[in-house]
Amino acid sequence: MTKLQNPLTPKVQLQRLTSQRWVMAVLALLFGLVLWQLLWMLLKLPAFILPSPAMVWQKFLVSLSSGLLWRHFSFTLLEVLLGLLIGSSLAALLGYFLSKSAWLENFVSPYLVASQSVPVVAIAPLLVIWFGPGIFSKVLICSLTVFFPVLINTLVGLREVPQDLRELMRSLRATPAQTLRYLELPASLPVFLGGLRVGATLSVIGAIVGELVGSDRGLGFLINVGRGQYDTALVFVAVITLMALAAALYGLILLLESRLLAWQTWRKTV
Amino acid sequence: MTKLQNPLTPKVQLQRLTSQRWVMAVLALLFGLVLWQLLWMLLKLPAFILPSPAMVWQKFLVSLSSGLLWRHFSFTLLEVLLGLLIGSSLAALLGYFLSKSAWLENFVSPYLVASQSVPVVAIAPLLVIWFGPGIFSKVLICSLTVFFPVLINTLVGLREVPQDLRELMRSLRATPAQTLRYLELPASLPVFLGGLRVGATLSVIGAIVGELVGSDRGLGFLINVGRGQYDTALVFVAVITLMALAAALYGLILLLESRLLAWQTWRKTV
Amino acid sequence: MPSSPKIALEVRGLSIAFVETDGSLEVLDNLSFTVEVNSFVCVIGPSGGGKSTLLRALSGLLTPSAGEIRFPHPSHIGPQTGMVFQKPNLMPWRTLFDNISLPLELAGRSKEEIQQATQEMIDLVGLHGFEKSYPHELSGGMAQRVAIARSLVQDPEILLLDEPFGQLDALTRERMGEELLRIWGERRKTVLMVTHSISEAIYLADRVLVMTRRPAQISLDLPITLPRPRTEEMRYQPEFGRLAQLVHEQLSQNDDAMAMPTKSKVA
Amino acid sequence: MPSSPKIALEVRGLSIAFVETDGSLEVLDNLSFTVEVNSFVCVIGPSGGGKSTLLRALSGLLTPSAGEIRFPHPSHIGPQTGMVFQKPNLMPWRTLFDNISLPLELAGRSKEEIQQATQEMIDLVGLHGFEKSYPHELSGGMAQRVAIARSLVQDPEILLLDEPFGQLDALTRERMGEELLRIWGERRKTVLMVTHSISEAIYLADRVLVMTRRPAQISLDLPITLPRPRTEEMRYQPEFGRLAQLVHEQLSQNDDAMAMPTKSKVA
Amino acid sequence: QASSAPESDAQLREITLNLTYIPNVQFAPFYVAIEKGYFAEEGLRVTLNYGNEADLIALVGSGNQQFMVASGEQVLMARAQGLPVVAVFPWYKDYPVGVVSLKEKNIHTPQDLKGKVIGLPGLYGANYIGFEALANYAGLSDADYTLASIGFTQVEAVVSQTVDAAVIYLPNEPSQLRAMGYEINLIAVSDYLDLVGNVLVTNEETIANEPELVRSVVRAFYRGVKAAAENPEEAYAICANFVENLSEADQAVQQAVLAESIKLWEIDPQPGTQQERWENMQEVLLQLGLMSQPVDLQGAYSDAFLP
Ligand SMILES: Nc1ncnc2c1ncn2[C@@H]1O[C@H](COP(=O)(O)OP(=O)(O)OP(=O)(O)O)[C@@H](O)[C@H]1O
Ligand SMILES: Nc1ncnc2c1ncn2[C@@H]1O[C@H](COP(=O)(O)OP(=O)(O)OP(=O)(O)O)[C@@H](O)[C@H]1O
Ligand SMILES: [Mg+2]
Ligand SMILES: [Mg+2]
Repeated sequence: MTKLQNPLTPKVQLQRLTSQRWVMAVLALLFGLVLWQLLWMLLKLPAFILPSPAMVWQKFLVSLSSGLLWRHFSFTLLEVLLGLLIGSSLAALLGYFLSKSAWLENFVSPYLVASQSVPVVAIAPLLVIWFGPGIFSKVLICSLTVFFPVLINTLVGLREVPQDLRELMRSLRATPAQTLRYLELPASLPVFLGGLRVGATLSVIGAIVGELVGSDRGLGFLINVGRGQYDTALVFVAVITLMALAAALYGLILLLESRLLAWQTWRKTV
Repeated sequence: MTKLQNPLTPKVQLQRLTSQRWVMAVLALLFGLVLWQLLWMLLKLPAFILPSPAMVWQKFLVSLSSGLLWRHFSFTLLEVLLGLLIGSSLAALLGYFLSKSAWLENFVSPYLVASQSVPVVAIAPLLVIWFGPGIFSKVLICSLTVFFPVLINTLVGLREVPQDLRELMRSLRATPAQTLRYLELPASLPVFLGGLRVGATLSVIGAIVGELVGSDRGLGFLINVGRGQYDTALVFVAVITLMALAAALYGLILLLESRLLAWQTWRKTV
Repeated sequence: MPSSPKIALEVRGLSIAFVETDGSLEVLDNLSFTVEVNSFVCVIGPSGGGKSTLLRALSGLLTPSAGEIRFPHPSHIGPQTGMVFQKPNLMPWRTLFDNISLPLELAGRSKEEIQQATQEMIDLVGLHGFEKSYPHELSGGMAQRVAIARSLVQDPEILLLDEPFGQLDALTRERMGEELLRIWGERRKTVLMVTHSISEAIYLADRVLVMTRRPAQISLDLPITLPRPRTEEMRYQPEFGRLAQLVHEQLSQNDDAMAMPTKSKVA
Repeated sequence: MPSSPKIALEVRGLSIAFVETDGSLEVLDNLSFTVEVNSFVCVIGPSGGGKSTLLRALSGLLTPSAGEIRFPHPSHIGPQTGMVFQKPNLMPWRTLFDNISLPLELAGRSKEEIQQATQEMIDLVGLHGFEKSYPHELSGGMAQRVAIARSLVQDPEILLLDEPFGQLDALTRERMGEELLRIWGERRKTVLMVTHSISEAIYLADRVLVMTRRPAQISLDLPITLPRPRTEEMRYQPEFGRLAQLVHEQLSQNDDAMAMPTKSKVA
Repeated sequence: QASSAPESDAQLREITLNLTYIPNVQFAPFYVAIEKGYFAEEGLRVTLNYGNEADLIALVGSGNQQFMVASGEQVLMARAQGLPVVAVFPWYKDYPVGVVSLKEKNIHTPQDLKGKVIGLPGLYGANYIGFEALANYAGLSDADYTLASIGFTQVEAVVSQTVDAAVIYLPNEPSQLRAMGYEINLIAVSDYLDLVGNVLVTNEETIANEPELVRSVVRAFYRGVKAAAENPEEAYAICANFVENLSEADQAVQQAVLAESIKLWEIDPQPGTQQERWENMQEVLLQLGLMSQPVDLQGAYSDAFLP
């Protein structure tokens, strides 16, 4: 048996290529652009409602070179990263403790659910009074948005830790900290990362909502500016930028996932 | 060995009681009320920023007897239920097909992430123009909000289906439909239900956001009315009602969970 | 022994290698053998040698790197194999009863039929009273018996058994062996069974295949000419001892050839 | 044999019953025995009889319904038990190497120490070359050997082994048994091992405990007086046969008492 | 975006002016007054903050903030709920809401709205109140037209003919529609009703404790109003320093928005002229059921600070 190497036929090469995440993402992007251009040409909507890709690209370059886009983008980025970090860490922490105590979970979860269903606008004055009109209240809103999906997936992930392995750890007299590090963390990681995927995407929305409620910086504010000045191309630039931000965060988590969960890949026969 | 029955000492009875979900939830509610009353008395904030529980209760009774609350609540309820149903079914369906094809997932996920990061207010014009100002556009927004967490957890849940059991099903020559029904569905259920928990909670927010953007009915509209008329007690009534709605949905899913995942309970020794 | 040597299973030049980061791990190397219809064949070989890999290839779970597997017997519309995995592979959310009845549900049998056939199997493997227990409430041996019952209940043409009795106590093991022989005798199945017990192999089989270390080949294809039905006494007859000796020697030889088993790779 | 009969493990009036929806399932019933320091005790009994339950209680994973478990030997600061479960119980995200080194990591050993001790164990159980394989890439027997290596690497005072050799081929099984005896002899451990092989029990142990069907009691406590070191020839000596005969009879008797094992419950 | 007077003197008193919506040419008087140092001359350094009207009124009412711009009816409704907010300067002389429709719809008078679908952001806020007041005045009842809550999408809705007409903010949407080349008809509420428009608001506490501060703010602001109205080109240029992206936006539209805004401003405020507008507004609110009881108008606004 010497012919164990897989020959690189064109078909195999194509398969390899399409299994690469970024290749498909780029294809999807191109597809989307073409669709947009077609829509624009067919529907003949006024530019105010649907600008052409070229117009938006133009606006993108202008707002990039004027520093406008970067200024607002960096502000939103900061909010999103802080919010994601704070929200998901707190969620993971709380999730861990809740999973250890059924009565604590039963006591706390009504609050959590309630806190998730309050629209930000309803409590905006209270937020401003308590946390000021600065970046803090936006990061708070963003953290709150991230919090819940990460928390629930932490709880579910920890519950799914195999009982057999818990027994193994106990038979090895592992401390709670060791059990967390060596068993619970890796075992609940797949589900936790799923929560983080949702959380990262929502964090962008959270930051934008915070900015829309009251702010003078960030991509959410830029959307408002564009809408207020009937500059739809600017709105598109802001929206596409935040889409890209969300996609980048998502991609990063997928990358992390494929690194951390490499053990899940099942070896094929040659 | 005859003394195998656990004696019902006061301590045991207390433990049984606190392990009951609703008991703790009621306790949490009471605790929250007391906290609110204390806050109100200590902070001495004007009533239009933080009304007292008694004032809100008064307003609740009034708006209940006038039919105001019920009219708006029932509208929101309809939106939420429709949105949850549609959003989570579509998410489960799409999740299933995406999990079967890596390239499809890679192609579609950029769109999904992008669609999730667009704030509703930014696309509201298009939504309203395309789908009209009626209930449809709100249900759509609600479905979109529910969609993502359910989709991701469907994907993660399906990925976590044990490979050994997949092999078992293949060795039994199960059709894809049978594999879905007998293996994939039950095996991914815990994680899927986690996604549904998040989705149900978010669906309430989704409906409210849809109503805030443009509607003449629903709890979101009621919040707007209350805010517009500086009737903070009414805002609180609406917010608390939607909190209760979210909590009820969440509780329902927990109930479903404890039914469907009863097999996970590990029998204790007597 | 079946009178006309019809072939149930034909393996020709079967090679299987797993992809590894730094090359590939050859597990089976150019394996060829046939199994006659209604015969009972036992496979014996060293741990990590490739027995489970062979069975998984036979039941279509692995794509061979080279060679072919055929089920030439005309009565087989498609390969109707039933498999007992080395692990019990039970569904944790299904009760014992529902785990055993799974193949029947998949085959779309009627409720009554399922109820009856499953209960029969449960009694056969001595698990009456545990119908409603979940897998995590079963002992290791009980779980293994559930897996055996699940493979038998579907009444397949070819039974592939991967160490089905590994976690059973001596008595239960003997009883399960007897039951297997009885079923095989009554319903005339083709059985390919992996076992680690030399005496079990000889007691049950028409033929014993001894496999070498990885990459595995068949080093001995031993027909067991002991008459059927087999009895306990046969275990103490010289012929039985001679056969056991042969297998044991062959295994030791294979073992000596590479005193400490290490991994060999094809880069 | 240890000269002074110090007690490593004392079980007194141990009863264990599981809660069931319709009453409780009594598994162990008023079990009492002691294990002397540095002795090698084998437990043998029917499938589903309660052997694993006993071991899990001894390692503190189950709370007894009644009775007590003590580790009176003063050198034991807390019960330093090492356990091999009936299932391999490997962590799927850890490589073979990392699964074996887990107890050492938990004990906070140094990097070099871990590297050396783990590699030694890997070589001992014949898995050299598979250090970087993940559990799902191992055969059943290989996984079981990993579990054995993991329990040995931590060098515990009391070893609790639940059918550790169940999925190993005859030769590997014998070799692992020899290794266990060697380690036991060298490091002077107390071993309590569940096995289904009568001859293995007699070959390895100082004492064989035979358990009855559920609710389990000890029906025979048989001292094995064969001299050590044990040799292959002893297996064919009349004394060995006599002892095996005794155990076998006891098992059959227990079995006959309740021909088909069914579930009995206390409401 | 903090903006300070040219001479950054440590002696200047820091104050925050809260504007609703977002930076926009409509707020030109503020930008002009800051840029030209009118506030600094009064010893003030101004920070502009933008936010939601309802939130800001709550904050001003609770004493968390001191000054803001609000629509007149908001002041009345807030006072009805016990918020001690007071209007101290009438910035707008007219109510800035109207109904816009495409020319081909032939909607010229309020009566023409009969049987039509009318889009508006929602059943609350200035647009709703302005429209209901107009309909009421024209003798139309709720059954005579259909209201569609469409959020702030009036331009899109009118263009795509999802609605027959839309309730809009006079300076904004019409300018945009005209710039897009549509011929439109416009019914301004102020053509039929004299209602109080945008006003500068503070709270009773500030009036009682710091009347001089109020006077200074009003004085500087009024100078900004006059300067902007007298020289719109200069005002527009100044706006670009405060309104992001203004140089990138459609200049014609934005200049039109400013011009239309100026038309609504009160250039020559006299004591007593406000009285009727406030009374009319109160009547409308009572009729619409947005207020259950009349408030004391003397508390709601004050002529005492007019320059
Ligand atoms: N999915 C896989 N990926 C990589 N290697 C594998 C995989 N499955 C099996 N192997 C390797 O193939 C070899 C043979 O494994 P197999 O399970 O067939 O052995 P076996 O003969 O059944 O052994 P045992 O008696 O211990 O069960 C082993 O070295 C194992 O590491
Ligand atoms: N977690 C549990 N919940 C309920 N019943 C249990 C549980 N664990 C074990 N049992 C029951 O206890 C009995 C004894 O199980 P145990 O695992 O101790 O048997 P065993 O002697 O180890 O058998 P085997 O040789 O088959 O492994 C069985 O009837 C089993 O169903
Ligand atoms: Mg195997
Ligand atoms: Mg056991």
